[in-house]
Amino acid sequence: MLTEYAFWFLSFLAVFSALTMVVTKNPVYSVLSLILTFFAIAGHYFLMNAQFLAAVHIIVYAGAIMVLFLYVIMMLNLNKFEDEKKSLFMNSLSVIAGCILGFVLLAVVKRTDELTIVAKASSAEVGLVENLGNALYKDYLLPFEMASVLFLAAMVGAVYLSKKEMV
Amino acid sequence: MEKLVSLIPLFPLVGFLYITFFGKGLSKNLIGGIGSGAIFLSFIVSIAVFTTQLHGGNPTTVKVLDWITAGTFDIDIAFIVDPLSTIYLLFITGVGFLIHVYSIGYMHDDEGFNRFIAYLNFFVFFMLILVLGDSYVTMFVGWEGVGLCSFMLIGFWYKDMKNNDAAKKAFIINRIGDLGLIIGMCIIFFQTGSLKYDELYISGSEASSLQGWHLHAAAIFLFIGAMGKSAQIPLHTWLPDAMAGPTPVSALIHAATMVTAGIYMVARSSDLFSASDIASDVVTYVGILTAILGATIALTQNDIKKVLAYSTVSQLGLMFVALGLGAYSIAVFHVITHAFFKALLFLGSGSVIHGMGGEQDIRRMGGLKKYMPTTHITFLIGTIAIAGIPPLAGFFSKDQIIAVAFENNILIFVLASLVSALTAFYMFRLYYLTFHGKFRGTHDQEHHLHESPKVMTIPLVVLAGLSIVGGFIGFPHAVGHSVHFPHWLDHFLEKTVVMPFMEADVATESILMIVATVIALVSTYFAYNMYKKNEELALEDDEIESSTHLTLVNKYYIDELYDKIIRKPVDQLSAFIGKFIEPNVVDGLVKQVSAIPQGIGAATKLVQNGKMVMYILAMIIGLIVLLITLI
Amino acid sequence: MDPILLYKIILCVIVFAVSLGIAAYMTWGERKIAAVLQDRVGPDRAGPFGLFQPLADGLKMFMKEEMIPGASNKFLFILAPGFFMLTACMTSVVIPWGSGLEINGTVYPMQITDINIGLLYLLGVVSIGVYGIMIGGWASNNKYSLMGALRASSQMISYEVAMGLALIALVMWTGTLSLGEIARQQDAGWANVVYQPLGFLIFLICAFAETNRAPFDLPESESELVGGYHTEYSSMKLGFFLFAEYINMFISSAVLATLYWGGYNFPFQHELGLEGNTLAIIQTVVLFAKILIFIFIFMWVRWTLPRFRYDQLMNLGWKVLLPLAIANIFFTGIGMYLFGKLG
Amino acid sequence: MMEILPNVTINHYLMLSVALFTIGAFGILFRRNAIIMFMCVELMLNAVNLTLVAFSKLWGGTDAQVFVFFIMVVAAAEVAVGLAILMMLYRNMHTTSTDVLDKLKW
Repeated sequence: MLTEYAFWFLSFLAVFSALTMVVTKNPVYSVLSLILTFFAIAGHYFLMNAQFLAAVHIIVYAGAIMVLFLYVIMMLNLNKFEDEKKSLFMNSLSVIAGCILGFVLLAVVKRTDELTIVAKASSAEVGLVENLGNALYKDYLLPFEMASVLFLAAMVGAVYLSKKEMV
Repeated sequence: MEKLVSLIPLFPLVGFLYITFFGKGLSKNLIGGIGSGAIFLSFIVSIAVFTTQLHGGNPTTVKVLDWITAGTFDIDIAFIVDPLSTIYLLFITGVGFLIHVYSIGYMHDDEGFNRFIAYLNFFVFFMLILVLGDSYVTMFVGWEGVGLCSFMLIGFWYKDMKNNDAAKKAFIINRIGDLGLIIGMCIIFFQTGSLKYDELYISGSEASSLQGWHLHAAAIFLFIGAMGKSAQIPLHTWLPDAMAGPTPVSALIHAATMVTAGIYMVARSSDLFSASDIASDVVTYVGILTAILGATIALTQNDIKKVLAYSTVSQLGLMFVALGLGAYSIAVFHVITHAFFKALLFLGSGSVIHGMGGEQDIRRMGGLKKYMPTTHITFLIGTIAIAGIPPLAGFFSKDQIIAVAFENNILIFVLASLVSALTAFYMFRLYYLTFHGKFRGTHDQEHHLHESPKVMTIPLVVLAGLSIVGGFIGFPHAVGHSVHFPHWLDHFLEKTVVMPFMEADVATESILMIVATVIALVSTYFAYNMYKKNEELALEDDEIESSTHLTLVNKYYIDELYDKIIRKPVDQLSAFIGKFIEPNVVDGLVKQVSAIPQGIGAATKLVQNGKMVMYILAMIIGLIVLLITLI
Repeated sequence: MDPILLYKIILCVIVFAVSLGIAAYMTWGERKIAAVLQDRVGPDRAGPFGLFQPLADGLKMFMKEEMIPGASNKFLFILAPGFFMLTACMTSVVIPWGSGLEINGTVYPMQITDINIGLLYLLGVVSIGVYGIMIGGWASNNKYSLMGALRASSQMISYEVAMGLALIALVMWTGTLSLGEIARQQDAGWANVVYQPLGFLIFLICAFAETNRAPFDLPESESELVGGYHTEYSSMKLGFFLFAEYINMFISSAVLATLYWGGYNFPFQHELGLEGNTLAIIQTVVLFAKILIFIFIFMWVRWTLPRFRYDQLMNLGWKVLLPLAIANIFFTGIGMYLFGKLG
Repeated sequence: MMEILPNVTINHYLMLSVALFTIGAFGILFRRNAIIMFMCVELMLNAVNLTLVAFSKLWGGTDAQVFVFFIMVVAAAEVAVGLAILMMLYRNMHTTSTDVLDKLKW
């Protein structure tokens, strides 16, 4: 019972704050709404017994990525996003495309009803650090190493880009 | 003993490399010693190898390395040891050594001394490869190598543009001949599948499987190669210009050795040429034409080296006459004697130029015999030898060529006799104008006149001695029977080259000898009469009125002719192409090609308008389409 | 009601109350220690030894006029100190305060929750703690506040990295992310500081930086930025910021004590022959003694060392502590190999 | 049958994910500010992550969670570089609007 209520609450929170993020004119509100969405998603992870992912999700997204966004917004002193002028044509086109995308996605999800998948008696152990660690460092060692190289490259790139002397 | 043969080209190569890389800072005498010492060692080994052949050793091939193996095409770096190659070895290393020694004195004050000696060693190395190679391919390596060295040595004083032009001219004209040689080699290879002498001419009879027009074409194309290297009409124009190089170079490369490579190649292919009557006729007529042309031009030249150069052209022509008539051994005989006396004459002229302080015009000389006695004597010996006055070397070899001509073709005989007469005349003209009369140069030059140092005169003396006795290796029957030494060279070369069919009796031979001697003596008298007695001088260029004379002075206008019929049209053609075809046809095509991607780019540019919404819209639409097709 | 739930609620309240109480008396302690170090008397008017001073201060905070700058973003301006306070208090749920209380035959752990990713939770909460400062600084619409906020956020992000890496070495050694488990492991053997001296040092320095304490109190360096991110704050909102900082200090000390100094364990605890609840209470007292020692160190350092310059701070974080932390991981790996602790 | 939580099936999670994804897509389509578009991309990535975790719960395997982990890694790297680029752009152009930033070179 409790988990069901939690699901509906978190889902509502996620969708609501996501909408706020898109709609609001104030960039800081956007960022904060998105952080709220991330918390809601982290809560979903907790519900699904993926505690490790939930913690990492908070640390990475809320603790690092969104701080960077906020930081950049503060550095650039963007108190309000400048008014965006858009053509009516592009707007209507966007609306149509977005709506179709939503409907098509829903249609895709509906199709899953026809599938007869029996959920595995999944153990609560899956999301534990130990199991994930084993998967990560045994089966996915090479991608893991490559991800570290990617990080290094991204770090070098970011440092180089933000050098003051560059014009 | 044959195994030692690979040492022969090794010594000059080592000498070249040593002088090039370690020669800096060594004294000039030491460098000269190393250079000529390397050749001398080769000479010693050559003698040893030659002795084995002399004592009836069989022709052998000494393999050094595998070189090219591609399918049926199999070429080794291998050296052939047989009478023809060993006799060439002897005079290349022998004369080469003397010229090296001479160079030490002649080039002593030149800043490029090291380079000069190194190049000379390098040249000898390639010449030996050329002679020793057991196949056309190996020979071709040497052939190109000597061409390269010739190029470098003609342009040795590279600061003067004239010398560079001469070097380029020699190189380019040689390339034309080389193309012929390559085509000939290709024909032989595609028809027989081999380029090795011993496989091609194994039986000593006809070329294994070459027949019909292939045979003639192969022989003629090979001869075109020889024409380039041995300066035959119409590819002779480079040789007189090549006199721009230092005089020892003229002596070694452009008189004694390299230019006779053509003779060597034809003699080596004697089976081929004797089987092709057409090719032989071509060789004969080209040879006699060249001989006459060279001799007539030599009559009017005033540059001491130019006279000798045209004389060389003429003598080479005579050798080809012998080749064309099938007398391969006699051609080789003349090559050897010619090497002796022409090297002697060139070195003598070098000595004169040395003494005159660089002056080469004989109109500025005269009366040098009292200043340069050794040079005078040796030069006189050389002149007598080339003029064909017995018993010096030139007489025997030239006489035999004339004899062969007499037996085969009266026309050729008459022309050859004429060449012989002209030779005697222009050589004595040169001799008298240079050494007799009174000195016509400036006072400074007279003051400067001196005999050359020992290091230069000793080679002259040695070569003079060889010019005197060199003819004895090929006594004609008429003389030879009495000394039990007839036609030694012919017999020696029997194993390698095809022997002429000669059945002249002793009487005819004797008469011919007497006729030849008389002709030479009469010519000499004319020359004496004109230039010694009357002291008739050559005219300055602008005083000449006779059109015949003018034609001769201008070398039959052949250079101008080439300029008109080859260079000008090519220039005009390229100007035409550059002006019309290039901008319209080629550029037009390129522009058309570039227009296509430009058009595509102009069309697709509209999609890449930088509006991110457009991109995202396109992505989302693509996603929708993808999902719709999937569900 | 479920007795466990009831127990947890009671424990929550106790921990919250104790945190606040300790934080309140830390202000008094700080003043007294500063006075001792500077050879002064310190607060002595309110009550004996000035012991009622914190109460008086709190009362003053509540009574003061509340000022909200006109150009500020009011919602965020009010939200920020609350959020900061919230994250400060959230950390205490994973700290084990004692081995376990026996009530009516059931043993209740003296820890609000022992989640198996306790350390990650700790890091996560610390990492979002920066939002309170940033939002507060930005919402004030004041350049000193903004500069203070930017400094604070970059300082905290920078030191979080080294802190996390120091913790990773500890996790490698102990093999668990649960704080309760870490505390239990130190029951029988040595305290972790014996195995992780370098890690402890790095963690200590990072804790100074994370709590914005001297010598890393650049975000509020009054000589440059007036008051840093809370320049515009007054009355109880300012009190929240200051209070949260003391709570942070208290929690940091608790974490340090738990992770590296044996937590509630003390030497020879099993040889004393004490049983059950008596032992648990003594353990709690011992833990608080350790925490107080660390709090004293915090204050001692503050009144002893001068403030760093900003570039020195960054250099220390990225060029000294980070490489050291990585080296520490490396040495820990070697040590585990030598002690046979690898799988 | 396809429940992964009591009374919550996989479809619930997919619906939620679709909702978040579509909101993100709308955001990108309608907003012109590069920073907010960036955040919308993050939102879409998270929608995908959510389905992955849900399926991981359904199937009881770790692979999907590892995948989520890598997506986080890539997102972090992307943000680091992307924001650096945005900072540079702002420094030179004084705007983060994609309406203005539509050329490869200035």
